[in-house]
Amino acid sequence: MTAEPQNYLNGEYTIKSWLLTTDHKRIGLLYLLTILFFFVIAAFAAGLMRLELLTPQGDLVSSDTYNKLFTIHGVMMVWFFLIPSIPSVLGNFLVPLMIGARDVAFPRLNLLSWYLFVLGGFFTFHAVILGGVDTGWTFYTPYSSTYSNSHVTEMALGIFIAGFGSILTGLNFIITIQKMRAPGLTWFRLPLFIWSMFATSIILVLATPVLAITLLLMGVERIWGIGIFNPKLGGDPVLFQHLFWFYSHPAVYIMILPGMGVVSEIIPCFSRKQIFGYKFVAFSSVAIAVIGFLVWGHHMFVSSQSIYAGMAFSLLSFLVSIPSAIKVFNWTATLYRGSISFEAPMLYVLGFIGLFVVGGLTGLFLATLAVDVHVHGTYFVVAHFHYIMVGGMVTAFMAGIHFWWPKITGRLYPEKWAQFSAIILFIGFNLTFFPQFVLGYLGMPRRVHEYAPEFQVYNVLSTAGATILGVGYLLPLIYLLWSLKNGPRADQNPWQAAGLEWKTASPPPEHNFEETPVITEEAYAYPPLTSSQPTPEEPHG
Amino acid sequence: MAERTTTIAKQFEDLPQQREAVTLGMWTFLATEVLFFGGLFLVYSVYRHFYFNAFAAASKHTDVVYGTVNSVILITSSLTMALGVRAAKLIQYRNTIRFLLLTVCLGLAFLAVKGFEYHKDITDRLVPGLDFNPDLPLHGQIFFWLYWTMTGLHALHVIIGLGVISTMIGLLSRRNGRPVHAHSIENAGLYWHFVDIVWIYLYPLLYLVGRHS
Amino acid sequence: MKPEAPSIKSLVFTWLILVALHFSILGAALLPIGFFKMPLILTMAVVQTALVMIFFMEAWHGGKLLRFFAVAGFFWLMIQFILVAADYTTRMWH
Amino acid sequence: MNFPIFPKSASTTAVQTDHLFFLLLAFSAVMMALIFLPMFFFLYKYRRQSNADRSSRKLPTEYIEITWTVIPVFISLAFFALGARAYFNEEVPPADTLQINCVGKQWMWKFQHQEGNREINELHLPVDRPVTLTLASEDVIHSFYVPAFRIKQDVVPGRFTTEWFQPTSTGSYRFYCTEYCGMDHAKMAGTVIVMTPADYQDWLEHGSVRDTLAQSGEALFRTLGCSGCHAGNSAIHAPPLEGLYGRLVPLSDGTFVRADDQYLRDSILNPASQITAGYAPVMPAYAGRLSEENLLQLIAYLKSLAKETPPKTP
Repeated sequence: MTAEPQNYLNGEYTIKSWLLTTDHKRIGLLYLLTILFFFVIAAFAAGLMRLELLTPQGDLVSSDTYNKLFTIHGVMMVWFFLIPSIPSVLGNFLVPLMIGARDVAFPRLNLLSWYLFVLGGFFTFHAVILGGVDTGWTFYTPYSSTYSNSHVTEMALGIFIAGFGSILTGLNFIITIQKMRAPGLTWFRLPLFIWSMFATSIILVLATPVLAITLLLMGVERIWGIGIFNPKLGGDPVLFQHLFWFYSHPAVYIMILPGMGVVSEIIPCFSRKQIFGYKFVAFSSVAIAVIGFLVWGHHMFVSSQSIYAGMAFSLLSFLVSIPSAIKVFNWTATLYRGSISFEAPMLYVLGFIGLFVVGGLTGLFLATLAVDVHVHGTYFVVAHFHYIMVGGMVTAFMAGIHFWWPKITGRLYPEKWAQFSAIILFIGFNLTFFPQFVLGYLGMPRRVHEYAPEFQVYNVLSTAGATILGVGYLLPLIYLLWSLKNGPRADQNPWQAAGLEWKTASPPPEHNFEETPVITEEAYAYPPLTSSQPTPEEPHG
Repeated sequence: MAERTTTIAKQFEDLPQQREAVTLGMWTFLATEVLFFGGLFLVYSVYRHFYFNAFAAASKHTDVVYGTVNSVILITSSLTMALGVRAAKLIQYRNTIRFLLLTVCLGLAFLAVKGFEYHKDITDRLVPGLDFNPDLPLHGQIFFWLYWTMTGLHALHVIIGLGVISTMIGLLSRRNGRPVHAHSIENAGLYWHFVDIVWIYLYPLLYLVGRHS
Repeated sequence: MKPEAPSIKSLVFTWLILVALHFSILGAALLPIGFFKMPLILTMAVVQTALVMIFFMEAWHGGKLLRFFAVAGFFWLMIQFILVAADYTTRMWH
Repeated sequence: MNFPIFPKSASTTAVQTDHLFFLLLAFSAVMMALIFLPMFFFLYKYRRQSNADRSSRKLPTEYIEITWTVIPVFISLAFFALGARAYFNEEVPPADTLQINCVGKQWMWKFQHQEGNREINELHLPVDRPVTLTLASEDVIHSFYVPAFRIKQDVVPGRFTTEWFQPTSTGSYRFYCTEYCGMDHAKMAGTVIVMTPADYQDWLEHGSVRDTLAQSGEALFRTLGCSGCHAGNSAIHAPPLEGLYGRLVPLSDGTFVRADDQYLRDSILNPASQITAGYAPVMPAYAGRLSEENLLQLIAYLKSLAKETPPKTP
């Protein structure tokens, strides 16, 4: 083995050096391992649910078990996988590198965030081991606060604690992006990933406290045995929904905005072109973050909320679709007159756009009041948000992991395998979730373990798709692990990409840059493509 | 919250950058606190709108004397905190310690008064769910549920604030310790003033509803 | 942000106004002035908040960015209040 | 296995919802074409191996951006307006509908018709007549959903909600609970049976029914002791209930409130919260002493008194 130059991975090997690290790159990897753990549990729960739904009868698991499975799946996927996925893993790794900083603004706080996340995860996991929770991830009162006989309080405590981790991560990014940029790196020279992380951090910081207080009120009500969401005391259960969705709708944008940031990095790189409409893409992230706070009531169109409030929320929900549409248009326009190659990250990104467009357009169906009355609480909604969160966010996460894998590990992954599994993922995903749109319009309610026989054919299709999707997730896990030892070594910039993170070694040294970089050009300054000659093939695996 | 290093932390270029980052970080944290308490105020407002009369009737059972005394104590402690921060900026560490100690005393006084008040509330049977005073309307329980939750969370913040200030005093009075950055003390001050601001709203909403009739 | 410190006089003066406002609030609460009572009291509370933020917390000394952050939390809270109120005040319309 | 692709459509609401749905589908198809056709074209034409002209071209970026921002805004507004109009129609019931009470509890649906007939997890209705369900919950939030009618409404404990629809063809249609409500949420379902008016009448008459809804309410009114005070000749001064429903009631704090179902509900369960002007707050609270079903029966009785004139109090 040739001697490697000193980098953040090989400085020290002790467990202590990892558990007490304040290096943002190592913390990013700690998050990666942790969320992988929760992803596996949550995916396993999903697998069991899909198996149960093969037949209309509730024959594999009891209704109680099924209810606990979808709660585990929801809670772990939302709070312990999706929300920390791109922000805490890729965000932690990349934000300081992309802005030319030595670390985030508050490195010890960053480590504390991870510990809070792990502690929250511990309580949540412990609640599952004790017997689980059967409220669904939404914890609607009064079921959660009064009627459920499961470990609601402990799971809520876990989410509450992990929430503080989120808040501190968001705070760290906001200050880092505000104050730690390298000389010359003005706002409009920032990579779009940074813009989207900034927008995400605003949501993390301003929405998560409301979740914290909501869960606190619900928990106190449960412990005290009496409370303000309890109709027996004159409380209004719908008020809980207002508070819950004030966080949980913006949380959807926590899940999708970073994915959009990843896409905005990868498309220019594989088209060898400056992104089209930089400022519009940048401001659309901020617009999504802000308008995203104004639309939560569209989860409550049939909740007995005032119909006039429903109309206001419907209008605002239509408006929030505009900035997302602008992004898709600009990504498409970026391809125009580019020099496009189809390595795995690009394939994942193209898959992302396909799935996100379907998810976004079906979002319009749900924003349309009268249609929502029919499809609310059915599989149509399930399909819609999986298209956004799994089709969107997880696909973007895969794209990002592949794109920055050489930077993170210093190794190249096997390209052919990666391309193959990107395609498998796309096919499996569509087969799993597209039939659910049909099921939803047919009227199959969500959160049921048995259903009318006429729905079976679509459920069988969906379960078949889920197995393919499972392969699509398992394959990368295998070949990425394999590449850690056996992949060819990556040089500083295997994709010939623009961006500060590629101007340092792979893996980067502990302090990121040998000397503080000075920035004189815009983001995505790819060399102009003047001739009609194709650019030379790049030397990589 | 603050990186309480006495020199420049390695991730920063210079002291002004560090100071600005730390101050901005504290303000961002306070914004999250605004939304945290804001959720409670929202719940309060909704039920006040629903049960206007019950809230007025229930509020009369709070002890306005304790509440008023505590308000004055907390406002005064904000002054001593501001004076302490001022002294720290002028590098008068002895004065800083004095003012911070005064602030801690006032904070403890606040908690003591709160303790007496809670005791009185319990003997007056104002705890919802536990043998609640039957003279009060049903929805008065919602008022008192919120009263306990809001003042309880506020008191928790007071305790945390006292912990932070005491830590600062400890750091300042270490004989051989390196000097503490003024911005660390400033941040403790910001937190303390925020706790004061929360009380500014709790006081009229909990103690003064329907006082005149 | 300059390392200048505020004068003792201004701090003490702020405190005096705060205490005065505090007793005005108490006084207003004891008066039978009906509908305008709560708005009046809350206005005074907002003035108190502003005084604490400006003179004690020096929110206005830290530049535009700091001012933005100081106000952002309250702004988002306002969004929440307005939209929730949009529900509760219009439920009975039809 | 059968292979349904579209749900049965059996109400006036279903027609308008489906129209909107198809409009949205068509719009989505157009949008997907507008995004994916150029995308595939670019991906093919500008693939790295091709010889396409890649020299940079000055595009009027600002105009392009404004175009694809503003046009979607207007299209969105149009969809919003259509959706909101249809929503208003399906949320606000017309006058003079057939009133049926529906109580959701873990994990069943109970219905009671005006004539007194009761059913569980089954609901018989006449065709072509607007129906309003008054929904109440004994425990947690449920949601009453009939896919063939395209209507859904949450059933919130502590409050009545309503849901109206007009069935347009006879037949059986499934209904579900679509708000997760605990262990047997999946089993909280049943069938709506839409019949011709004659069959419905026939069905009503063949039920083993003693009292109509209002009569059951009147019986409760006596057994619970309400009549002791609220009867015209009572010694205790209590507000008369004849002609009350739908009227504006003056309250002791100077405000007025409309005596609707919700007001009656609140006044029975927790009378102290709204005292009628001129009366002492002496009525005991009935919260926790009445099931939702009984409450609905009492209210039906009070509604039946709406047309009577209150006796002159001495």
